Amino acid sequence: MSKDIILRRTAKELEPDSFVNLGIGLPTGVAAYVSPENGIFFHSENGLVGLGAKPAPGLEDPSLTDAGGGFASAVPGAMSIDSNLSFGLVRGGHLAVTVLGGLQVDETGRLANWIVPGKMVPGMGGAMDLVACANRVIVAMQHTAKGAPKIVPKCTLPLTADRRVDLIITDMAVIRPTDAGLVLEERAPGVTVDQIVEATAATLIIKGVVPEMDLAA
Amino acid sequence: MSKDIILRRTAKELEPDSFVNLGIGLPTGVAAYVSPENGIFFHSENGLVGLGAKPAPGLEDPSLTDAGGGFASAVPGAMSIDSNLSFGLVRGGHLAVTVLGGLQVDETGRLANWIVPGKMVPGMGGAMDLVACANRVIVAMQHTAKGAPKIVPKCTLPLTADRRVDLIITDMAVIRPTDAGLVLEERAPGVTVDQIVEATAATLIIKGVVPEMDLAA
Amino acid sequence: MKHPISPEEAVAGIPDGASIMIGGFLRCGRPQRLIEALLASGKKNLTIISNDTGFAGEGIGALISSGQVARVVASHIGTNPDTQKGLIEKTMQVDLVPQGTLVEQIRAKGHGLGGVLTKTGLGTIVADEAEVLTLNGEQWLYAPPLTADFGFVYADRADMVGNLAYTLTELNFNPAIAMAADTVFAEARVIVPVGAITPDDVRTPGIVIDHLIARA
Amino acid sequence: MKHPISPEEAVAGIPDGASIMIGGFLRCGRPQRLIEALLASGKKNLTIISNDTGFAGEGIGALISSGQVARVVASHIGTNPDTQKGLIEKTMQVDLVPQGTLVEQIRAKGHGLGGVLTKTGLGTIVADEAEVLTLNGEQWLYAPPLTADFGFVYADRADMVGNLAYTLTELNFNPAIAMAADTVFAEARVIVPVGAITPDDVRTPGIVIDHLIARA
Repeated sequence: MSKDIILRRTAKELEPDSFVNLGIGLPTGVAAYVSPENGIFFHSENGLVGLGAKPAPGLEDPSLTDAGGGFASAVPGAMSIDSNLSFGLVRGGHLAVTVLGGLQVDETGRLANWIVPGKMVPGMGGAMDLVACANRVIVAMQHTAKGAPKIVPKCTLPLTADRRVDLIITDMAVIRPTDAGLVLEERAPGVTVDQIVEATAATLIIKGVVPEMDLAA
Repeated sequence: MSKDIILRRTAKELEPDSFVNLGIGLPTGVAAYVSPENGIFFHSENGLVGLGAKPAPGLEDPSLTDAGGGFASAVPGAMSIDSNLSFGLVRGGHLAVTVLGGLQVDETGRLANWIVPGKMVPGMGGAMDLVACANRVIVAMQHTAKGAPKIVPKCTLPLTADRRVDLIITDMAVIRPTDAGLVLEERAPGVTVDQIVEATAATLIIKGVVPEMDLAA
Repeated sequence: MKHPISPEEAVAGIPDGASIMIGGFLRCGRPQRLIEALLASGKKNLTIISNDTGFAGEGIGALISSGQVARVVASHIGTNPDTQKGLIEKTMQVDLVPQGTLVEQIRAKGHGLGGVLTKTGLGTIVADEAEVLTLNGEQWLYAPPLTADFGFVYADRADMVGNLAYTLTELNFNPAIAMAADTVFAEARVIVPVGAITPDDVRTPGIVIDHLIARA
Repeated sequence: MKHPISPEEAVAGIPDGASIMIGGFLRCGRPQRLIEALLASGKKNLTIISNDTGFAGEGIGALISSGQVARVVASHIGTNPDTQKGLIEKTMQVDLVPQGTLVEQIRAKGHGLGGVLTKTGLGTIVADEAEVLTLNGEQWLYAPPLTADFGFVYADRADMVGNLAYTLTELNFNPAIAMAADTVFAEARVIVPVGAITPDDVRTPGIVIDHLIARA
């Protein structure tokens, strides 16, 4: 349910005909909330422009996988790319948006999402290229992890990039990092501003009435 | 006739199954002296691995040209390459030999072949990449230009690369640049050592009897 | 999906003084209709970045002859005496760049890299105007990324998404330019339905193409 | 023309301590028969350069589990707890590199370039161990070319010249590795007659491939 809110709200951020990367894990789910007719091409950093839905049973092809290693499909107009072109598209500013999960985001809008030193060391994969170079970075994540706030005054985990992300979308809120700090822009349905402040370790800027997310398709 | 000597002698330098670039102009003619069975692939820096002979009349295709802009053909096993890969192959040390024309070669084996400042300014095209980076550089040229020596003590024209070429093949001689200087290795049929020395402004190192070129196919 | 436009519409938005990267190698793989429209438009003070400047009075050569070009960045102008004359008589700025460096500078821009580190040109007059960096004890010539306001590319096939497939020696500078220029126009031999170019055959993704040129 | 060899013959010449680049992304486009032969050979103290280390006990993961690998250079080891354990407990050297930088470092070697200049990693711990260069007033992280003694690549089709064609997401690191490693072994789904892969479909020229692996 809470995941559904994140995916639904994030899908509304994606513009028709744009080129979008969805990170492994939760962000991948955003694609299911995007109509195929709106012409968005999804980037799969392992080697495809035009990633489609999971293939139906029996149609899996080991030659066509996504960045998580799962079976994938390609939309009409898709293109096979090698890793050099894949990251050329990312670094060269051709990617409109990347949606990534997060471990921490801080008051300056910096994201940490690739390592917990000594504990969880998966490596950065494509995340550093994506966060440093995509035109727009959206962090889509649960507001807290086991009850602990993930939006903190200052990241204690190693940063993914020295770049302010553009938007944070959680199961509780939409928050926009700005020069002045983190602005609380929207509440999830049924969630109060107090509850959000309670679940957030960082200071939030709250201007007037905070509207509820519009989740209509 | 003198051109035929250069081409025939140069062809003998090319090893079977190797990857070879022939410069525009005289060097291009070397290909006609190489048997298709020996498996050499010719590089055309504009975009082909596996350049073949000039197409027969009626078979010209504007989509397939050589670096001089002329109609070309592709051998079986050829590959279309973009200019990035074309020069990646050159710079990356994948090219066994390049054969290029020369305006001047000097006692240190340096080549000048791309500009006569204020007079002839065609640009370096791919020549600088080829001379700087090919595993082996052969200069194939007439020994003199309008009677004036082209093998000189020191190049007065701007250099193509700061690299000693590996062999100089002319209509009069085969000369090998070495640490000690230019070694006269072979004479063209009917040409005397005195005639070569006369036509060369640079000092030549002559050790014992200088044999005649073997031009048998 | 793209809405194909005419070459005339494409060049209409190009201001005097613009920089334009043009794909092709001499006559091969050159976006000829776009070049002709640019010639007819009379746009002036252009900077042309291209492997070569074609032949006198033809293609890019016609733009040189007509005096529309203030600056050329190319690797080879030997086929065009007008460009050579412009360089010698200083009526035009002509920057000669080694071919492998030039196309890699274009790629660097398109791929978001900070430039090119090459051995090519070291110890020559090319290095006199460049920065030479010593990295891990080795010398490299540094060439910065090359930018352009517009890019003209030619492909064998395009689909309505803007995906491009090339054939034989028509590739040359086209894929690099398609990634690098700010606004890219793609002229193709044919426009085919989406899906008619397989994912493996596409070499330039439609998402980097701004406008497709309609069939003649 | 190549004379195809078996995977066992291919790995026989690899000494203990060798560095090997391996193409593929998790299970996709991975030269599985070469990896299995390397596992069976028992070669030790290997350096493996690859996007990832696969899954525990499978493919590259099996090489990790067997203790044959002394050093890993990869962008993502999240699918293999053994590699993560090796890093945390310092039983293995594991160098984590951003994916785009890693594949570009491999390309730099194969293309004779002096390294990579990227924004990726600036202001992170990746920059602590790298050189940061200021060029024309802008900061770039410098990553040197990556070399390896051997390269294992996978392709969909090979011809007897060694030309390779890839399909879908099997490309990944394979074309870059084919250009970069000193000795390259190519394993393909099928080997087809020369000419059966059109010039436009070849992505890796046979001249950079040292040995083709014979059909199973």
